[in-house]
Amino acid sequence: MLTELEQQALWISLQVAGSALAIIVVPGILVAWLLARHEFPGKALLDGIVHLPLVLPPVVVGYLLLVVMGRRGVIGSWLLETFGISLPFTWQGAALAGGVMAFPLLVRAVRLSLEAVDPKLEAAARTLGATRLRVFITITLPLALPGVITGGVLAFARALSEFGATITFASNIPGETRTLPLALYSTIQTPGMEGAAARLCAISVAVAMASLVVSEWLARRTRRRMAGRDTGL
Amino acid sequence: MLTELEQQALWISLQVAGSALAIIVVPGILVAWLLARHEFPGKALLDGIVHLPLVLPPVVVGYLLLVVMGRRGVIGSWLLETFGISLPFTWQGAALAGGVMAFPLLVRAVRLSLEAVDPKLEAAARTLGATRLRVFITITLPLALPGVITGGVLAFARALSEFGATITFASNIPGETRTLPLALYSTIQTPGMEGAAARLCAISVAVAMASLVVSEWLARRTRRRMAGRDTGL
Amino acid sequence: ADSVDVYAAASLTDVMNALVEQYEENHDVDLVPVYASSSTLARQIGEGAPADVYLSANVKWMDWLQDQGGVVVSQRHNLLRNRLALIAPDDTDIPSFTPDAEHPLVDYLEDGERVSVGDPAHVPAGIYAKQAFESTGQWQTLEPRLARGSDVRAALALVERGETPLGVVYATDAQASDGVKQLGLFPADSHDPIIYPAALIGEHPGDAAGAFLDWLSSDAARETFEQYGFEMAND
Amino acid sequence: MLELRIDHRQGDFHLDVDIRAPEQGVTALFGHSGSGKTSLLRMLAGLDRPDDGHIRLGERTYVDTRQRLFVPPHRRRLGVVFQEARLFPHYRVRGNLTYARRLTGGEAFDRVVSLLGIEPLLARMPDALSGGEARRVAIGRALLAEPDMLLLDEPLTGLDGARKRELLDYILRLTREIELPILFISHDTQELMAIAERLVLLDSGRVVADGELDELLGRAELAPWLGGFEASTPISARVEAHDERYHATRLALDDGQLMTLPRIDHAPGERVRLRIRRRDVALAREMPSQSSFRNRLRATVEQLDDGEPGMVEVSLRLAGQRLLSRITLEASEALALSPGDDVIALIRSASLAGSAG
Amino acid sequence: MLELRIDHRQGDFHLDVDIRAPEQGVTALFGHSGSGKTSLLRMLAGLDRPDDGHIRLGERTYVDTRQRLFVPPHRRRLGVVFQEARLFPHYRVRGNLTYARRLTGGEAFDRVVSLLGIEPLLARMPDALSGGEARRVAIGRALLAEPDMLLLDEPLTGLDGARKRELLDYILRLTREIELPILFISHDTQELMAIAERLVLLDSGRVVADGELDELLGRAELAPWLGGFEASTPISARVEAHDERYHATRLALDDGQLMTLPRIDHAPGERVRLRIRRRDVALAREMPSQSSFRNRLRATVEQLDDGEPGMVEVSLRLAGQRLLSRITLEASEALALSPGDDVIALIRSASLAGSAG
Ligand SMILES: Nc1ncnc2c1ncn2[C@@H]1O[C@H](COP(=O)(O)OP(=O)(O)OP(=O)(O)O)[C@@H](O)[C@H]1O
Ligand SMILES: Nc1ncnc2c1ncn2[C@@H]1O[C@H](COP(=O)(O)OP(=O)(O)OP(=O)(O)O)[C@@H](O)[C@H]1O
Ligand code: MOO
Ligand SMILES: [Mg+2]
Ligand SMILES: [Mg+2]
Repeated sequence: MLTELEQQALWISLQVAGSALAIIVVPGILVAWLLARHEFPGKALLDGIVHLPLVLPPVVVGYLLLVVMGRRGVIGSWLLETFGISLPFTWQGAALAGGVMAFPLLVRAVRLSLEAVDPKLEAAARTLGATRLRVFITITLPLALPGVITGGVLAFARALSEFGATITFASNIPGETRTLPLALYSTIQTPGMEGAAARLCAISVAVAMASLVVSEWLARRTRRRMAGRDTGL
Repeated sequence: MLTELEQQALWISLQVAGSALAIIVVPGILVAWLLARHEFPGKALLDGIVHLPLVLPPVVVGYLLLVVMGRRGVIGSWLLETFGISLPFTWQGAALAGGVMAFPLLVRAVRLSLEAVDPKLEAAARTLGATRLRVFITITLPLALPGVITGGVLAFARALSEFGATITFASNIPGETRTLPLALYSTIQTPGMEGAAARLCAISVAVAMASLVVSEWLARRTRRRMAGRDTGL
Repeated sequence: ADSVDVYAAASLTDVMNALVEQYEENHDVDLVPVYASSSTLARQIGEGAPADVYLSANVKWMDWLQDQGGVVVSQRHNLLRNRLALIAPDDTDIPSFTPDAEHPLVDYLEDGERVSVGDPAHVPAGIYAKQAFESTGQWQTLEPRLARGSDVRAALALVERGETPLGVVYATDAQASDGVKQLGLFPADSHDPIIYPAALIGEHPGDAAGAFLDWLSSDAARETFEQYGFEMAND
Repeated sequence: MLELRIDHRQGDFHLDVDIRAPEQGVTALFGHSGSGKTSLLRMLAGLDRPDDGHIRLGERTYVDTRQRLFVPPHRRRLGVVFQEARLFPHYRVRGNLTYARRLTGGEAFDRVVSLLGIEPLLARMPDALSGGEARRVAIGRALLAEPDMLLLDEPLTGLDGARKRELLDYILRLTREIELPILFISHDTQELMAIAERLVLLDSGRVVADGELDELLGRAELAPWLGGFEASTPISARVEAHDERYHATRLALDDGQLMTLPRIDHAPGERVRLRIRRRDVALAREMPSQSSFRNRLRATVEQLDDGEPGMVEVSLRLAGQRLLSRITLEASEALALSPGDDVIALIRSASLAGSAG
Repeated sequence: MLELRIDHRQGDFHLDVDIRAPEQGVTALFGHSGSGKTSLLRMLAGLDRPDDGHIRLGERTYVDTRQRLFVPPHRRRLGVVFQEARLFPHYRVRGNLTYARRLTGGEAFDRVVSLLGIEPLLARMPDALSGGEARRVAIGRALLAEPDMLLLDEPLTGLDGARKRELLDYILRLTREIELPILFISHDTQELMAIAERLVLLDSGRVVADGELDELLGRAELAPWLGGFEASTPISARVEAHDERYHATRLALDDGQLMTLPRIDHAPGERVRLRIRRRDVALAREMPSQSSFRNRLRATVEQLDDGEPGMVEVSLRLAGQRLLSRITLEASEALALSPGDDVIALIRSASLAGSAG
């Protein structure tokens, strides 16, 4: 049904978006927690940095990534020297680009949900001997789960559709970094390839819908578990 | 301090992102409400359509917009014949593109907050004689305000940074649709213009930060108003 | 004053900005340059974008536009030529050479290093590069070692940043960038001629648009084009 | 007439009731925790739909599952006070009180606010209220909606004694003056004794008994549920005179015997109803001399029943009415009581404070 | 010793207390709604920081603002039952109960669960609980944390009478058997009478009185706050014997006089303390014959005080202890009581149910 190229792009896309989500989920939750429940110097700065990838055109983010994480970049050169790791032109690099672009969406959604958790319950947990950390893990985070799920979907979808930063930082290498959006872009730029473009478009949409359905199902389960009275009104 | 071109791009960006936010905020809240609190046939489909702009590469969305809203498009041709309105290649078109791209972010955040509103309070309001609509306007929506604000910031920031869909659908017309990201693109296309690019980059970031600060302040005000005990824990 | 919308390929951004300024000094006309990739511009014009003049970075998209019903293309002619250049970061150790069949590029690549090009699937500069590699018999070896950028500028950036030791861009790009060194030009016969066609768009193109298009072939314009590294096509 | 026929399942719990109550006065819902009181109230308020059944208040049918009729909560005009306060956290106290937009100011508003003692709180946000303060605001919010019926789910918990009595008085006046019917859920037997005329006794979702409170309290088989009430008997009498010196009121029973109780506010000639707690009625064979008992009433033993272990419930006939006395088995044997005996019922006047209504 | 010295403002409200209570038994916090009870409890639990002051429990200092010392709530080992249930909505009842992870199963767990009658609810989510069920789970959660002290903020509201009594008994046993000190907030005077030894009376954030409950109840100037209590006097006696036939227990006072009350669970020889309500003590000049009074105790009038209008509070000396009786002014004059008179105190055995502790 799918051509080999399509399969390849699909597979890379899933791998890249999945990895992107995996690498940002813990830091994302952590940063969201910091922003939601703590006051510290530099908070506004952190908040700003988190939002950067959202407000800059993706190509610019990709370029900045190249500046920082490229082989001559501050972090990139260190990575290369210390571990022999070079991220540009690799699918890991594409995942990084996707993760960076998706990060603010994840943080925002999680933060929103964390802020909505009733501090009364956290207080009750404290009196039961739970440390701040245990309260966070056992009370705050589970109650914010809908936000984590929403944030996760947004992030996954964003990483899945990421184009500008990816192509700039990780290039468009077939079999390595050519994700669905990159493949789609190539076809759309070629006269007469509208059919192939439509197919790729359909595949992207299908993947996104699937992830959506899964997330809805997860979210519904969480909610149903807690649902009591007054939910059907 | 700013060159004329920068001022122009800044002004267009604000106008476009502001308009984008303005046109999606009411439908966004409405759709979020539908998705959060109602079951109806086609709900999954609506959910999917809302997310489309998030999962497709922006250029593709711009292209689809061109196909649908262009002067030969289904809606575009109708608009042109009936009202003499043509959206592509106008700042209104850029606002449309920004709005479409930002829509899923707005809906997701608002929906998340709506779902977190305690249905017990809605039930109480119903017993006090409030219709569903009044309950939504006086109870649900105000309590979901943090989500509306977050959604608004995300949407505004997304519209502000929108590039792919805009350049494809609205083109890169100076004084009309050349927003900051498009201006940035034009300079970046030119080797040796890194200085100008950096300036535009800085302006984008500054605008985004400013909108962030405003939104944080708004959100904080809402929260502080309701804050009672157990908030400082 | 009349206003003329000039849709120009993104690779013409800097030279066109200079030309617009130059032209507006002596003419009572308002030039509006619109930059995007040739393909985006072609599709937009196809959808009725208010273009008066279209400058494409390759022949293909001008052909495509002419094939579309509903858009009238007139006074089409080849305006400019460009050359394909091999570049390296400006601190490179590699001496200048001509990238022909005698000098396969793999010899200059370490393990894992790549050559950055525009995506040969659709970026015109990439397509020319592919042709050049094919005609010099190194496509098979180089294909898996390419770093494909979304446009020429991206390919250039990768070299500027030292991510790749080699890159293939237009000679004009190589000249404009401070961060790269031009190692050599691909032989002109190793790929299709790099031609920038120009044309008037629309059923009734205004006089001002026609005048501007004519002026682009004038000596005054030629000087500026050449200053930016272009050659006039003159046909 | 309030008619509730409901057959409904939620989880393991099965609510299956058929209740008919007059559309006036206070009807109490009583029963163990988890017996279905709140569930019933929610159906009446329109917050849950019964699987099957109908609900009618007077002319109006709120629910009839057979006819697929369901009046949404906001068109039922019922004032609900929930078990939790459920204040709107984003409105000030004033905004909460006036949410229903019926009484938003003026005399009636001021009266409710001052009765509840919440004037100083009007500009506060609900999260800065104490538990009892929040509860008072919730009561005020329901009252100010000017409902056709009040549904109160343990409304007075968390209030101090004085405030509780004031509110009970006010609620009583509401039912009388504006004939507002009230459904009242409470675990507090004293509260119910003071306010409820009728009682619906629920157990595991079923109605165990339904009727006049006084009548139910007299039924021995209901003791497992109503044992917590300080069982009492209503006695009707006429105000004879007030004794200002002793701050006392004399009542005459129908047979002319006199009773004394602490001063009450009823005019001479008015009939009043006393609730006399069983455990306050002692019995003697002979009229004791020189004791502090002001009330020494001649009565006849009608019946003796076993009560809790070691206790006997004695039914007496007193001036054509029934009076119950609870004495120990030991005392009963010592007095050798048997039906038909004449006895003296000794009731301390001090124990009758607040028993008239 | 529990030491609370707090000076704290929240909004218009100023909490300014200095309390010293023994580190054992039940200390009740009593006061009108909004008097600062919950605020005080929150400081003790570590949920608020006082602007100024210190809090010590035994050896440990929880807060000392001068030394910038603040022990966070999770290291205080206090079991808190909040005014609202505050169950964790995402854990089942079992998960809520075992959240503190101290007692998660075994005998102690089973005992608490069965005492609270929540076995059938263990697998439920909290939102599907009734009001009283949720409250019981909240109490269980605090008990199972095995705290060093219990802080209970109106823990028994919403519970039915029988369950309430069981829980009170259990709490009493906790304080005795494992010497768990308890701070108990309640508006229910009967509850407090049954459980509290000491009482801290708050008004507008200030301590009005602080001492033994019995002592405070005897102080006339506290009547505005404590009027709602059914004033009573504690009497200490020794269990003499049980009478199984009459389901009664005989107690001996120190002077050898005997009393009878419904069967209690104390072994012969044990000393018990009875609370005798003033209004249950009638007086006579002569020993009445043939009455249902099982308790006819010889006592001496010590003092006569005016009580509420029309009432007299009589202090009696009984077997070396003080017993208070409330009679009407009329009765007092009819008996012509004056200090030094010998009288018979008549106390119905039926009225003494549940008075021993
Ligand atoms: N965050 C706050 N801001 C301002 N005032 C507050 C705040 N929280 C509580 N108060 C006020 O402090 C006072 C004491 O409250 P607290 O909750 O301690 O009362 P309480 O004695 O527990 O009353 P209740 O019996 O009604 O629960 C109340 O008048 C209350 O309105
Ligand atoms: N959503 C639900 N799912 C399953 N069972 C429920 C649900 N809601 C309530 N119940 C059960 O229904 C029964 C009746 O609950 P209800 O709230 O009516 O009790 P109640 O009489 O008001 O008790 P209380 O005095 O404790 O408030 C309880 O056993 C409760 O556990
Ligand atoms: O922007 Mo172009 O069409 O790659 O020269
Ligand atoms: Mg209930
Ligand atoms: Mg309180």
